[in-house]
Amino acid sequence: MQGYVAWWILAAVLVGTELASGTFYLLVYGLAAAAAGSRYPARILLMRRLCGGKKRGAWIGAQACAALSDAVRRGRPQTETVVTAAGDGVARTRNFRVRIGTPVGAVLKAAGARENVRLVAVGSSLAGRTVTDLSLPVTAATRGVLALTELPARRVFPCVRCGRCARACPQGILPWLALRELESGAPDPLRLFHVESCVGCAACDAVCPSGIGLVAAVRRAAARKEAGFPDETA
Amino acid sequence: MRHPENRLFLRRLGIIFRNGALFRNPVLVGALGLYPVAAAGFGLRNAAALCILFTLTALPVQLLLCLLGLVLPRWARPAAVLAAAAVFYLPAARAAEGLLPGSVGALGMAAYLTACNSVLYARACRYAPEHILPAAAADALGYSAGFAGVLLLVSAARQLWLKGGPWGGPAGDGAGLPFAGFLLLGFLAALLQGINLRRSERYAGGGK
Amino acid sequence: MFAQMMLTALLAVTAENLLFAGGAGLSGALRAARNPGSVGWTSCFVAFFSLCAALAGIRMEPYLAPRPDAWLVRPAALLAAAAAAYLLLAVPLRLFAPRFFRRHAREIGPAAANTAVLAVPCAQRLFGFGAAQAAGYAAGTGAAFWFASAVLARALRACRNPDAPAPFAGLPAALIYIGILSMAFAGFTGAKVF
Amino acid sequence: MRLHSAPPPFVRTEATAGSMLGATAAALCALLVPPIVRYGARPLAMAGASVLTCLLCEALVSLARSRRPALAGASFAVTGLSVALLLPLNAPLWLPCAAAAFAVLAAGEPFGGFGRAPFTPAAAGIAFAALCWPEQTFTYFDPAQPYALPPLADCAFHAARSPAALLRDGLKPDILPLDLLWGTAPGPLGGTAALVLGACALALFLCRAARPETTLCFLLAAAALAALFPRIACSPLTSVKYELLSGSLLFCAVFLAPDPAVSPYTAAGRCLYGAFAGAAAMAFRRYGAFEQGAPFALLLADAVSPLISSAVCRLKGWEGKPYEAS
Repeated sequence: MQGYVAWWILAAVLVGTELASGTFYLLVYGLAAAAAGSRYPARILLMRRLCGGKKRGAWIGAQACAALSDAVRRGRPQTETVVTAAGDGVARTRNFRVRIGTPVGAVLKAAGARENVRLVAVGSSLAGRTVTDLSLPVTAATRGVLALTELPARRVFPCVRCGRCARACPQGILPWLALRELESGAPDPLRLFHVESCVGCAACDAVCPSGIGLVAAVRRAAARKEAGFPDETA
Repeated sequence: MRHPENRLFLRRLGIIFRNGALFRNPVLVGALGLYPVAAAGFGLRNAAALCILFTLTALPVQLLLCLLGLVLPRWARPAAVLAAAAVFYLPAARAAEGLLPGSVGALGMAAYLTACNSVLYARACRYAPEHILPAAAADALGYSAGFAGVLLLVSAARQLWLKGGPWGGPAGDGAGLPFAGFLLLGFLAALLQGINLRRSERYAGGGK
Repeated sequence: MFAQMMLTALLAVTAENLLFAGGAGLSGALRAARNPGSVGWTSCFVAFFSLCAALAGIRMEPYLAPRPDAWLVRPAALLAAAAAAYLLLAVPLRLFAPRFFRRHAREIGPAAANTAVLAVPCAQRLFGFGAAQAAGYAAGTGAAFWFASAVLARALRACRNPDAPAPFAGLPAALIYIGILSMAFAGFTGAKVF
Repeated sequence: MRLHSAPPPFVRTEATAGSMLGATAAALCALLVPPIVRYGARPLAMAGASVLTCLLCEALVSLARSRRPALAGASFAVTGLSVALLLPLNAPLWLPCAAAAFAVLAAGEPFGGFGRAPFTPAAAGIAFAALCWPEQTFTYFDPAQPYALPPLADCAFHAARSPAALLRDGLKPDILPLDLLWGTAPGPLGGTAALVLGACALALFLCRAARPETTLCFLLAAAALAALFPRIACSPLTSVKYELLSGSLLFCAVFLAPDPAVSPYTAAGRCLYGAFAGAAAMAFRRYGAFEQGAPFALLLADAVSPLISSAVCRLKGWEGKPYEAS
């Protein structure tokens, strides 16, 4: 009995880490499983498709599901994870089943990393983080390693009002509106539409032709909105 | 007069004058009295007539409001300013006509509108009644000088532009239109704002 | 008559837009734009005082026109009329609606002395408007004032963006904005304002 | 291997503001080709002078502000080419230079340059030229007669009345519609070849460098007004044909109206903006002082654009929502 409790705790931890990162998800819905589709951010769109926007479901990623199954059926802890090595810094985009704790550098080496790699990122290509030390280990939550030979150019233009950020946002936020209000110097909290529901997927950042850091702007706007009117706080 | 208190007093008056004339210029910083500069300031003769008209109306109105300051309730001040401008406009227009014959008639609507414009109104309503007479006089002279300076600068530039510039290029017909006045005012205001920013930086640096 | 009024109002708002083409009253509009909450009432006051000024102009003209020194007396008479109009509005408001008056005292005064208001009688004399047309023109001036303030309120926000050079940020850029906008209105009127 | 750190995202969309500007500049260059084939090097000299002036002005401003020149944006090329293409080919060379300098120094940089200017800089430059030097801006040479137009010097020419000027006087232009399509009618350099303009517009829309709704609504509003209130005694269709194909209306609709920096944020707002600009252009043609109304109309529409934006925001319910803790 105690063993089962431990596995359930492990499963919960895995689900939690899945929530924080990863690209492919299966939504356990009764006994059914569904494919997430290719549009980013997959899990939020999947949730919306299956739950109709109501917050009644939860999701478990494919890997977490497999690990959970292994844990419950065979009583085996998760010691391995599948990592995708991608980017123009590796010879070919490949998936590797590696032991948890393997250095990131070893994964890259196996994928045929080029000499002129200048940036290595762990996690999603939109919301991951860079690593400068290749001896860092792969964790159970690591899904992808990205190696790039060129730094992402970040030439920032002012907003060109294309509206792509609003179309990309899975939460229906209008990042341009938040940015415009912030840039006006005196943002009106009531004009910061829906910013508090940002999930930080960075889809707006990726599609912005002006290279504006919209996620940061939306987060600042959310903080501003939470603080309310200056008169209220004063 | 050599008493240190007097010197300090005079210095303060000088600062009031200087602020009105330059650093807190009513047109370039306060965005007041835009109409005469934009619409009528396209020739030096026009500008000179407007300056005389403005100074000779503004000074007595300001002094009168300063004297009435404590007697007059706050809500009645606008009416007093308008009525005083109506009275003092008559000698001012006569004087301008005497100095530059035919100029006031040529100004047309601008003469009407200079008699009581927003510079005069704002200063006479808000500043004069709450300050002593010498300060009010220094302020009136200061903003009159500021207004006149901007008006003359803009007018000189536009007159030159109308004639095709100093190098005798093609005449720019548009310089007589208000938009040229606004554009020149914008650039002058930017210059002044730049100077003011530089000054405040220097003061901030000196205070440390 | 109503059609005449509306047509003249439209004339005041569009082609003869005193505010942008001529620049009259822009100081007031800029002031109102800085405080967007007051725009509506200020426009109403401007319309009221424009009406008063226009009617005063119509009334005074028969006495002023034959005088040889009409060029001298007309502005003074007009200013006196503006003072009277201010009292006409301020005294009853102060007596019967003191709270309203206290809240809007800062807008009524500048509206009475606004150059757009004082320019209305000139326009009325120039075009030979009757009373109905003058009323339409006054309403149009109020609407134009509201429109100008609404445009300028947003222009001021645009002029204070993070990329603008510091010496231009704020008022100088707004003045250039007004200059370019008055170029557009000059496209209607050509090389003349009236 | 030396690794750097950078903030996410690590992948971005291919289309950047710079590439959109580049596509627009390329389309404007394509418009220069027919005049170059027909009249030699003068169109090139005009465009070059105007673009160089823009470049020089931007460089000067960058120097004065002691920042890196923002030249990669190619906005200077778009402004310079638009200004040159809206002026007659026979205009003295200083005219595009003056208009371009005004566009950059007065309409662009005081507000922060590309993406921040509240008015389309090229439209402001042309309006400035029209107001200051109407004679030079609206005198066109007769393309029907063979002239040698020197590339750099002022040219002597036989002036012809453009279709827009004839329409303004209530006369029916005696010009074959085919001439209007191919650009052999008197008019601004880039505004006459309607076919090339249409092709450029299509290319820009297809490669998503510009959005079609502004242009379409602009043209629809202008066409509707032309059909309902024709200026010359003719059938509505003829009126629409002449109004749309004459002067700078088509050029402004295709290249200046969709300027992303000034148009409203939403598609509905852009439609309103385009329709307003189109209607204003026709109003300027009918009641205005000059034969070209579109640049003035665009300035007016630019001023109204923020009002349209906020009206749309209010109608869509994007304002007034309080904080909802999730």
